[in-house]
Amino acid sequence: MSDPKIEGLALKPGFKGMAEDTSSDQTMFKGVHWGKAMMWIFLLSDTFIFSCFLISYMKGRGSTPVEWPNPSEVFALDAFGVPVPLLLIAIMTFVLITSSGTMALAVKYGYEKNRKMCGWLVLATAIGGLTFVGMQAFEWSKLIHEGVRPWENPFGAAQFGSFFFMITGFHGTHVSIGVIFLFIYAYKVFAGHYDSGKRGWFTSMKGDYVEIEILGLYWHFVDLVWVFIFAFFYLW
Amino acid sequence: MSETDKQDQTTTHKIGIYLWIWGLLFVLSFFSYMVDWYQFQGMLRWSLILFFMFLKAGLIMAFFMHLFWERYALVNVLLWPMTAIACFIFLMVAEYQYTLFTRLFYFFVGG
Amino acid sequence: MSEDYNDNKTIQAQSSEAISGGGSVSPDLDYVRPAEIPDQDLYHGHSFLTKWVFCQDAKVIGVQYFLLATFTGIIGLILSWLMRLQLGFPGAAGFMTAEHYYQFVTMHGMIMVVYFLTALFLGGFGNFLIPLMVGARDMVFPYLNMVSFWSFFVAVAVLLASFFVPGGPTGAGWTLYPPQTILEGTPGSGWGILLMCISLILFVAGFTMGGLNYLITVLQARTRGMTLMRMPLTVWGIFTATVLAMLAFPALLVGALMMTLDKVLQTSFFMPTILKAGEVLEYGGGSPILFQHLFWFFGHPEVYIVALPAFGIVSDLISVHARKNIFGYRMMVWAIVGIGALSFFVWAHHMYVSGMNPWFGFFFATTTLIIAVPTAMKVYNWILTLWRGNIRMNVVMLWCLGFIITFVNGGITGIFLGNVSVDVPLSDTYFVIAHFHMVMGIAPLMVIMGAVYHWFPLVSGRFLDEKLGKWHFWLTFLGAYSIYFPMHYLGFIGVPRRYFEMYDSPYMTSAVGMNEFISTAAFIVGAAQFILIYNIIKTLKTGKPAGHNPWKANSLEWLTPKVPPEHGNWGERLPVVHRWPYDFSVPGAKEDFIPQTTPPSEVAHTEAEKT
Amino acid sequence: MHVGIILFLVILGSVLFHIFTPWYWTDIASNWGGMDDTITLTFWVGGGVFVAVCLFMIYCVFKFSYKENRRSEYKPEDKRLEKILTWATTLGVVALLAPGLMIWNQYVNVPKNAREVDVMAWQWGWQYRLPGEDGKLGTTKITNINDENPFGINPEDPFGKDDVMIQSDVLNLENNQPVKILLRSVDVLHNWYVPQFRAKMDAVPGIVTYYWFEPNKAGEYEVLCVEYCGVGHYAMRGTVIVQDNQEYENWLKEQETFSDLIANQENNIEINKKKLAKK
Repeated sequence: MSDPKIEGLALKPGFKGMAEDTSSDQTMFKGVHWGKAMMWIFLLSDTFIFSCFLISYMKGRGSTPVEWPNPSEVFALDAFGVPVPLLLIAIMTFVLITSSGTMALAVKYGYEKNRKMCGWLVLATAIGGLTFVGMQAFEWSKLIHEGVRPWENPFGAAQFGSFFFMITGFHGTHVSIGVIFLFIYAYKVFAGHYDSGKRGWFTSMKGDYVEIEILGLYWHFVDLVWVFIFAFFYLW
Repeated sequence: MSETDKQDQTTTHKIGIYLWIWGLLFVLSFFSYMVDWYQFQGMLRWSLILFFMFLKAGLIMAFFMHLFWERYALVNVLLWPMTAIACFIFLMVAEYQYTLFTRLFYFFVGG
Repeated sequence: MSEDYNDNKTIQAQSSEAISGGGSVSPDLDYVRPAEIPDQDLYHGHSFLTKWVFCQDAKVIGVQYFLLATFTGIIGLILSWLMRLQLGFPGAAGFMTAEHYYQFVTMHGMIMVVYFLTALFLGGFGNFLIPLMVGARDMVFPYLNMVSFWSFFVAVAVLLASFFVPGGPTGAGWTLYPPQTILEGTPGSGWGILLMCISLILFVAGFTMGGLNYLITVLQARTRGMTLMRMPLTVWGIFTATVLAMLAFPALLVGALMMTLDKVLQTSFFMPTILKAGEVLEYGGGSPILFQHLFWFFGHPEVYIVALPAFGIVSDLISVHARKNIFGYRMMVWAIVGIGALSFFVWAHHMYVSGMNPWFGFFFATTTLIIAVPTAMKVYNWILTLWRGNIRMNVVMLWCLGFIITFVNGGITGIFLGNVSVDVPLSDTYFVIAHFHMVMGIAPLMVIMGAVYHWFPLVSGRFLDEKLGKWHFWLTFLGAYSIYFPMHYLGFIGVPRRYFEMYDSPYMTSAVGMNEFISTAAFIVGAAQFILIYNIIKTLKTGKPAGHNPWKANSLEWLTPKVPPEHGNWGERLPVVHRWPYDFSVPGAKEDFIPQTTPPSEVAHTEAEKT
Repeated sequence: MHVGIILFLVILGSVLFHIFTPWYWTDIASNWGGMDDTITLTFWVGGGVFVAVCLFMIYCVFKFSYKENRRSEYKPEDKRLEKILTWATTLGVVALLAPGLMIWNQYVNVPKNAREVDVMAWQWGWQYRLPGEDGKLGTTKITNINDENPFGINPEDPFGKDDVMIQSDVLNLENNQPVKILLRSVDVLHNWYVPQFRAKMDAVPGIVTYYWFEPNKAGEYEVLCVEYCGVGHYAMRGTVIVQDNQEYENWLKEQETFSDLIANQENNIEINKKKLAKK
């Protein structure tokens, strides 16, 4: 968040501040909680995973001489008898962004120690995530029903099915893990673990609302990845 | 100085900014959906897709993930490694074009 | 806790004072900024299980990593013996079929690179040394650290289990190039490759947990006064290597996952249309070269994941035992960081003749040869550290000298292979084998051995036996050098790698004699390693007690209140750092070393200086 | 003391080994002498650095061995020295890189007059296809491969009809005539390599890769597979015979073309039908 205050050190903004932070003792990321720094580095690593997936997808799609199915048609859904392109995907995007927004507010209220608000917003985020996973399951079953398999598909290049199931599956796994943690954290917020500083489950560290921000980072990252999947998989 | 005391010093941001960004994300998503709806093709489609994508990604990272308010030390550590990915993407574009070329030339076109 | 820190002098940011300030003795520099992070709460184990097995103490986890990695390393060693037996004396081992040979080659490579060297340097030395050297009580997430080790344990178990499944372990070569990896005709193309992929994925998951710990400990949990530019180069090496690992292992993970899907679900990520035994397989449209790109996007940083910790550790060993500050510390740090960053832009120099876009050759040859510059600078700085030093000729220094010779040798042959058109005749021959064994096999091994002799007194409180150590060194160094130096010349005649038998090609018959010699040397070198094991066992019982800071080193790990350090490392109060770790032989100081914790005002001066 | 001597002997031994080694590259038989020259250059530069660095280290070992009452020099940095060394190294690297890149530029640009050879690899063997009168190879498809069409030539492709097919692992090449090797694999990775020609490239299933060389010494050479391709890898050999123009032309005339093969097969069928009818 905003610049923390640190005893004995005047924090400067911008690149000058960066040079001083880097050359100072004790910490490089001034005022950043260990867990938050860890989540950021983990997300960086995870970014590389998703980048490798998407790069492989690009290479696979680009180098096949067989025609690639048109996602706009494949993912169309009948609404009142009219096929609407990418309808479900649009709704999924809407849901995920909604949950991202509630998460951002949950973090804000967490820092303000507004236990009730924070808890309800985390819960709302969890429900949003759950809806997303549900719709993804629906989309998968629809495609499987139409004969799309990881090893083949009736619309064109076989790699379409492979990459689709692998990449959305990997993203869906991330969402599912996120949902589980969101429910756990919602419980922990309501139970007041972050107000009382109750020690966590895996760790010997005391509970603190910064954990909501850490969870928030993860959840926004899941949303971020979806932005790229949406652009490259459904719009390309 | 315990963890909790320290957190008291952290300022939070006005709710307005979050709502603004939230709204913007909806609007941008709607626009990128419209790219498909109106079936833009070619370079126009690509530039629009990428433009909306990076704008959305940037907004999420900058405001929802608070990167805009973080100190440069953290921001730079997170963004510089992306050059390796950029290099990977760039080279793989060249690679898939080459692969596609040999496939088309030797297996379909010939001569 | 924080009441220990009662400095309340006026602010004078140590940070703006740039690096080290080594050797300057001005009393107002005694001030160190107060603590900005609270002291760490630690979970202290009570039972045997929580103290020694599921332990959260980084030092114990380091030793666990070390032992398990060494165990897999010994398996790798035995596999190499079997390979050399076949190459030097074909048919001497009756059971050795081509299938077995290729399985041994593959498992030897994979074990040595990933499960031995990476685990040993980062998991072993990283865990033990990072918290001690930066002045932390432990890693920042001790629980995660413990899970990291046990994931590694499961990964190793899965890997070794593949020896016992139908078809045996995979024999696809450690690079696991598809399509042959998962097709009949390659040993272990069923269960073997599947277990290999699963084991790699587990390893990456476990390593990520450990890696996050190392990074955050270095970045966010240093003690007061410990700036990044006051860290020992060991920490710099391990830190940068961990950064590389965090960013490179994802590519391996993705590659392994896609390969698993190709195997299990018949997807065609890497599989084009294939005609096998007259039948067209159910694959089509995939790209084998994509796997090679993913593999080497991981694989090249992996080389530096092994090399950078070795660079760092050897710098410290040379400095301590030459009683001289490391020459050009800042250059050394920037070289480590620069090599690490560049390593992400050179991967396809492993693929010059792979059939990729031929124009990549220009790009990758250039970036590859750029790396030669910072690497050469490091070599110069090591020998310039010896120059006008006061070199203790003990076993540790011997390993360092051995490292320099083997590393320079391997580095030079790297310039052959990195320079695209020179690589064309040499790639896929024994020249490559000789090169990478010299540069990332023997050279890092020399450092590991040096580090074992150097830090054993800290881990156990006793010295290893010097005489046995010298036997160990000379047998290993001379033996290994005589294995790999002549091997380059086999590559020149054109002997290809991964040949089970040479048959009777004219230029290969001349290799027979050399192969016998190399194999004999390999048996001796391998056996020599057991001297170390004997030495350790013997020393644990009867070794000479080392006492406090036996090498008269400066860095924090030797300055713990107890030797060996206990859980929490520092007793009541954390150390406060006043200088870089290389203040050896400072002019005017009484002793020839000034520990990092000695404030400028407390440095003992010689008589002449005082008057 | 003895440490320095032994290490010195190791370096001396390395140099002597290099000078007197009986194991060195085979006599070159192609136009890629530039590769050998670059290797020699790299040996001079790199070997020089290796010897210099090691000898300097050994000198330090002799000169600065531990003495109780001696102090090391205290000199953390020497900007000037570091700068000189950096630039000298950069210069050396550029000197090695430049010829390397120039030769690579020749390697990837095939001369116009190069004759194409389609090298088809499988587990574990080789066969070859040469363009016929039209000088062009027909397109291929793996799924076309069968007993009647061993190379998988597209039957509709007019360029493929007169392709010369050599269903054996022996390939004849004309001396002093550049050839463009087009590599194709039907199953896994392979690599068609003749040590005397220096050049190599992987055969990758799914795409066609290439390289070129100009044989300049008549004789018979062994072909090796140098990309690991399964248990039979080490036994996957072939032969190249480089011969003069006249001999080569004679050999070429004897070879069967794709249309010959089809005609023969139809012939065979006719004969067999007649045989059957007689019975």
